[in-house]
Amino acid sequence: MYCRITAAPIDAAELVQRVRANEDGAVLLFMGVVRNHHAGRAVVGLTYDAYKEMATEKLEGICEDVSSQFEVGDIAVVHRVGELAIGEVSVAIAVAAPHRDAAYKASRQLIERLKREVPIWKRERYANGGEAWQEGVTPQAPETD
Amino acid sequence: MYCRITAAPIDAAELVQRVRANEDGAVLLFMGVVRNHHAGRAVVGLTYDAYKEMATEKLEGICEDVSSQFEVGDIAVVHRVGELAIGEVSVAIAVAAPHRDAAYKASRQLIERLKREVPIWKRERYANGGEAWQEGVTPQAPETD
Amino acid sequence: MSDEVVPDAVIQVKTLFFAAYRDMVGAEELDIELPQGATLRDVVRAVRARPGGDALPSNPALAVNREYASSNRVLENGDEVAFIPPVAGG
Amino acid sequence: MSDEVVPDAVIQVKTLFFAAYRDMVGAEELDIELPQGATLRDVVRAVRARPGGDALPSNPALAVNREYASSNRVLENGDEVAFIPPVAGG
Repeated sequence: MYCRITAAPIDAAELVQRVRANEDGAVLLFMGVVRNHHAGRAVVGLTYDAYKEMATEKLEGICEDVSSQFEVGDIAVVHRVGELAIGEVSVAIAVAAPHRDAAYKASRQLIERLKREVPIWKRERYANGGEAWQEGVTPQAPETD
Repeated sequence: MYCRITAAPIDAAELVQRVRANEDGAVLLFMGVVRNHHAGRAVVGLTYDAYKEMATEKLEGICEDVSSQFEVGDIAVVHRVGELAIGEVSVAIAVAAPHRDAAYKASRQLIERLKREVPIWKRERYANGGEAWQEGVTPQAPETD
Repeated sequence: MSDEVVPDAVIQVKTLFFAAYRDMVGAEELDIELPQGATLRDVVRAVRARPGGDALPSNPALAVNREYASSNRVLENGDEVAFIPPVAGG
Repeated sequence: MSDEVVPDAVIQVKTLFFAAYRDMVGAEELDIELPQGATLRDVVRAVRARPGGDALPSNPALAVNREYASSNRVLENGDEVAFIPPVAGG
């Protein structure tokens, strides 16, 4: 298991090598990439902020949950912070598994939970010069005790 | 769209670069990898055979179907033939899409249809020295006219 | 020079064998002669009558010119007929 | 030297602000003093009473020592309290 928040460009090939083992018949690599549009506006780049320590711990917890739920081998998740240009990888999730069904299900659940739970934020930089924090998802607090 | 049957090692990073465009926020790379076991037997490698021309055409048809069904950008599918060792990539499917949901659905459908429809075969080489063609799926002929 | 079917006219098709079927037939490809109007079923029968051919299933998956086809498909001279074992890519 | 709660005892917590909340508060972190027994609700009230703090929602998501926590959570001296805007990773 390998979870990181990093300001350095993400080396996806390295993540794939990191997770693959000889028991695994499937490796799935998801990459979130900065795209040139959002909600109908032309975007020239994104700036990511994170609560780095908590985000790393949250990612580790999510990886543990997902590992216990699906028959997967190893998982690696890396999320980038700082200023990213169009086409740069903002997040990469590599999952290795003996069989592909578990790899697909685990990968999907990892990215969905990352987007709902992990304290990371993105600021859009628009072609017209403006900037704005993208609206996000309010993470759920635990039940009141 | 890029569909190939090849005897050369698959360069997955190149496939990712090939499909990604500035409109895409998600890139999904599936890799089938030769694993060291199957149905309880220790495997030391696989030998793939293909009806190369038909397999390429079938892959192109499947990519067109999937493209028309999901909002994806570009798709690349490469399947290896010949002798592969444990850990080598036998098939790589790269899908780029504006949004991740379409990328996951398209990728999954591509590999499922590839396994059911494309004329490719694998021969397992066992640790104890034996070899056998792996049992497969009988492709469906069109309805009798 | 008439349009009538000449009774003893023949066509030739190229048959292809892959994977387990290649091992059974002992050949990658065979040219097979058939009477005009022959179907895929007739090709299978002709191949199965050859040495080793009876190891093939009597109703294998088949492709004509790289498209899956059903066994009542009528063949034309020069068609490429592939015997397709159960597929196992991925 | 008794176990009784000293009425005017105070604790200090470190508050952290990210993304839009950092822009509102104009700070990455602030040390906040609170009476012993104070809850997360009290921290939010204290921060919102500061200049710019009223731009924060009255019931933001919060984490204590890097775990999401509900607003009735009682704080201890030295806790790290993060104000978490709606998340948007990926």
